[in-house]
Amino acid sequence: MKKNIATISPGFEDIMPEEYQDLVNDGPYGRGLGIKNLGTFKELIEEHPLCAGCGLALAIRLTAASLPAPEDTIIVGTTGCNSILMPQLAIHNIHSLFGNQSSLAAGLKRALKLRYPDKNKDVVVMAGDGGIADIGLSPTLHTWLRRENLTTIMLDNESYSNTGGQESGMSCEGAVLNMAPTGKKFPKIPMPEIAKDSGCAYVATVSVANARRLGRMVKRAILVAREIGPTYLQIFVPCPTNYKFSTSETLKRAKEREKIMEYISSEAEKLIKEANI
Amino acid sequence: MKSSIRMSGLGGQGMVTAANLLGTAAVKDGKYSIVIPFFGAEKRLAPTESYLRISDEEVYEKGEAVYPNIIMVFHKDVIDKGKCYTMPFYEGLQSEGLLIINSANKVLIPEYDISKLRELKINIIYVSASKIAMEVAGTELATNMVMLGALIGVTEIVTLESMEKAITERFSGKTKFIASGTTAALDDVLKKKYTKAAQLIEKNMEAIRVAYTSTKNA
Amino acid sequence: MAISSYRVIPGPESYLSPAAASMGVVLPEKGEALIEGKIVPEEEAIEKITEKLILAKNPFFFPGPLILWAWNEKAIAKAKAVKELAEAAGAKIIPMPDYRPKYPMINPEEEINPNHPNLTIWHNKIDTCVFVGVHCHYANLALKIIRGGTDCYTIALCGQAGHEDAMITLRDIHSEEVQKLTEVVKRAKGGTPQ
Amino acid sequence: MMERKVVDPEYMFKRAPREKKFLIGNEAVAEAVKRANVDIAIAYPITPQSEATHIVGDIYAEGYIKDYYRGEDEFNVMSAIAGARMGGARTFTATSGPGTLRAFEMFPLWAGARLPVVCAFMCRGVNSPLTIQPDNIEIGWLMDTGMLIFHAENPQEFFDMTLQAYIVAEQPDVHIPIGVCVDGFFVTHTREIVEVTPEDEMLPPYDPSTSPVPIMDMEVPPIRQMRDPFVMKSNYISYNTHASWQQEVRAAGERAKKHIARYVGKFIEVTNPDAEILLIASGTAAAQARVAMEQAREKGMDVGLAKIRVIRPFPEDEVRELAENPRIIIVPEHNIVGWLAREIKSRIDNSGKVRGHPRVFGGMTMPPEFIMEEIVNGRAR
Amino acid sequence: MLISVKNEKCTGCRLCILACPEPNVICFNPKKKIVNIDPDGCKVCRLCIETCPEEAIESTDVAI
Repeated sequence: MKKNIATISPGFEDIMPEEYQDLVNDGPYGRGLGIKNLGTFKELIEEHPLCAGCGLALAIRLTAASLPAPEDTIIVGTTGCNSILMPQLAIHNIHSLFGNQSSLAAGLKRALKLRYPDKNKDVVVMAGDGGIADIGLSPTLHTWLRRENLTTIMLDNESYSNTGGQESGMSCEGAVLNMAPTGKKFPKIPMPEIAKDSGCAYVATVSVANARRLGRMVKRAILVAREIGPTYLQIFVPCPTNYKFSTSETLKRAKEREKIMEYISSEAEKLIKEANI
Repeated sequence: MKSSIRMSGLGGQGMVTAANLLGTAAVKDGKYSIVIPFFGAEKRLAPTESYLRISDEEVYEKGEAVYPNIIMVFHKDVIDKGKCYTMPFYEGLQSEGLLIINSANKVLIPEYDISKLRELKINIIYVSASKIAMEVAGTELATNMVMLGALIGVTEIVTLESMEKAITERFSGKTKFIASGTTAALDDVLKKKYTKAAQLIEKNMEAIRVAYTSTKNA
Repeated sequence: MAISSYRVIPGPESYLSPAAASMGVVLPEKGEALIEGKIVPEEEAIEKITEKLILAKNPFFFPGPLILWAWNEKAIAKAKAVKELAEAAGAKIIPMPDYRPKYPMINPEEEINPNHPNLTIWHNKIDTCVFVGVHCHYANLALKIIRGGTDCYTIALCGQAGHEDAMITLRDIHSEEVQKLTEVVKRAKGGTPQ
Repeated sequence: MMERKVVDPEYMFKRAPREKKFLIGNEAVAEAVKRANVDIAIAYPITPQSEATHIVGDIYAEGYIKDYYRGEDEFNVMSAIAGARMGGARTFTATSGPGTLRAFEMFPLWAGARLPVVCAFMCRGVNSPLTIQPDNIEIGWLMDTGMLIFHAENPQEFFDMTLQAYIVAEQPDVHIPIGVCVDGFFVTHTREIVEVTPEDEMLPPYDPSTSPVPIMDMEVPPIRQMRDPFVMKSNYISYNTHASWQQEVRAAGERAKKHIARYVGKFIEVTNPDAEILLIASGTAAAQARVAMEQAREKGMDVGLAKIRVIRPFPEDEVRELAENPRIIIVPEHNIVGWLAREIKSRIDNSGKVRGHPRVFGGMTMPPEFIMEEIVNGRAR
Repeated sequence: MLISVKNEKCTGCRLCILACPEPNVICFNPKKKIVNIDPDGCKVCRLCIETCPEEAIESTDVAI
């Protein structure tokens, strides 16, 4: 289904810049595309200012390509490297403040539910590890505890990259980073376990090096959030800039430390089977 | 005629309800009224006050009745333990004002304070409100009704008819009444005691009438 | 309300020009319009717009997302009407497809962005422009930046309450009103010897 | 739930029949919410706001509001309210003192994001040592967030202004938040006569299509749309955009003046404008000042009163005009900083005549007698 | 520095597309069954080079 807002008004097709014509004629709206189709359609992201070899940029690119209904998805982000890329995303997306992405998304989702009771409007929270596990931990947890129909996707680069490479709650114990000059003193926050205990119907972890599995997990997480309740997906996205490794090593490092985990509640299991994803 | 009333007592004694009932009755009489409770952390038996202004003309003044012309003391602790927002408890009372105290003991007030009250020509009325409440309504929770009855008996500040209407409205369970969480809990205690709202209303009115008659004739 | 002596005229006005609303310029009521900050009857503003468009050396229309995208029938109808008006006025069209701060830069030859509209004005040497179909907030940003940094004459055809920061603004403009304006422009053009 | 009909706002505010009720301020604001055709209400409990949001919950349970929940804290409540507004719903929320401060980062965001949020502020003290009592110091901070501020004197104004706030805030040329402020307890818990409009009449629903910024529902173009892009660090003229954006928020406040005049009425209510001594006050300080003025006039003193109902946009022209005649201007306030006196002094030429006293705070009442002292002292000067 | 595809070595497996952090830079040509790299959007991170199992992508110095 082609959305009207992704259709150029008659008579103005030619005056629109090329990228918009491509987006309309060759974009993924209403086409049910996925990771397997990447490279064959006009992607939802335009050129962005993130670093070369950025794992996070790749994760957003893969996620955007995996959305089951990009024409009816709204992404809520927060301060961080992700918010530098977001303006170039051809999906409604929101940046409000640092750490309030989940509560804002909850209000938004409820508004959309009551304004469009017969339509799926997928609200996806996509934020960094600092945004979700540190400054925004409380609203993240509370949307799970309240069983809000939201998908939370953490882009975990184990640091505050946008502000200059500070230690975050998701950094590994011992990691030497800004603000942890003698090494981080406590282990990585066990977000997947917390998510499971807090009521998420679907919890998964993956790395950016595992594109096809990542794509499937995004689809599952969104579908379960739509029908059942909160879902959580944690994507490991190494940061060459702040962890000071060569840009060509991002995926190698991702693969080395990748932990694949998938928790699916029995209700979600049924749904995923029926949808065959 | 403008009255500024301060009711002092302990949380749970019904100062807030009493003030609301009196204000409601005044409005039913066609007067103007403003009612404000002053509760801190609003726990039972902590000092609680409510303030009430009644006038034939529109009332604007808000907040604590700093200079009242009527003070009603619901509990002796207000006087001898300082469980009161003002110290001494009659601070600000206007000369020739009225003081109604729930106590059978007439020597409750220290001599120094009595002389001050005498200077101000204060009319002091003692009512055994809690005792009467037990006798008439079977519960100390009706103390506030007795105190109201005593006040109306002395001042005729509202009519008994309007008071009865106010009480019916308040306890009939038909309209939701908002004062505080604690008040709502005490409402439930009362409702358990009386199987029917009508019975509760009648007992309350009876408590008022007894006190009204005794102060009216005093 | 005090009548403002502030005039909304082509700039470049200053390093950081004020919002006209903060200088006392008030939006017109229904049936009224604004010319350079003064409230006038709508007809007068239509006449002035016609004059400006005809006398312009290099007029441009900047249609915004509310009409560039076919999100409802009204938008499609208004888009059609705007295109006819631009053609009647002999104006070129540069679209404002969205409002993002585009990375790394826009192509000023083929688009305009509310965050730095002056680039497009300068690049194309535009002396008169018409904003239409832009969300009011973004139109106001752009109009103020244009007044601050360029000498372009700005006209806003607003579907809502109008724009103080434009030199001429009409309010409540939908497809029918645009069509009427087109008729006026056509008539005036016909009467002007080329 | 009873059948209800949508009515014209001006009819509701000016001509609808009114029923007299004896209500506390918190009940009055809930009565307003019931008539405001609210979609979603979200709040976090805090004294003295709680009773209002309890009743709003009851209204939700009865079906008059479509969604309602207790949020996790005020910052996240205000964030959720922003989300709901971005999604095109009409919202209600309320908070008090410390809750206001905890939520504070959201208020400039509401304004900057052009969200027509209506929030009731039941003002209370915020300092240490703790107090839950009335004190409106928070208005002094809210004044510079870009949101509009109404200051209601009593439960009646709280009822009226809350309803009116929706209509003013949602005007397409305004579309910024409005805080309806009252002094905690002095209004929230004070029972007075309140004249309410019929229960079966409600305001027209919010129309998201008139928003000056796109609604985030993927039904409104442009499809590539970010709310609200902080302007990229190194994008040439981006600072100018940011500056222009802030000016636009303030411009929206200026545009609100006409709508406030139409729907809310006078910015300032003046009695005896030509008096030698003019009291200028807002909120309950105005109520106390009115009593003081009457007492003073009974004693033959030439005293007037100007009650400021709208703090933002500040009625500067009117205040400048009012300030010309009186020899002395007395500004009684329910806070220690004297934000209203500060505001008045900064707007007029002859600020030396402004006396920023008396100030009462920390929960204390301002007896009219206290203002009277200031009047007597002022005359002696 | 420029990244380019050796057409003869490319098998069209598309793994490089899944490794590139930049959108719309490596595209698949369905007719020729090979990929193309748009040099304009390329930040030369070399992730595609690392990923390619056929060593079909190389970097070349270009004179500026």
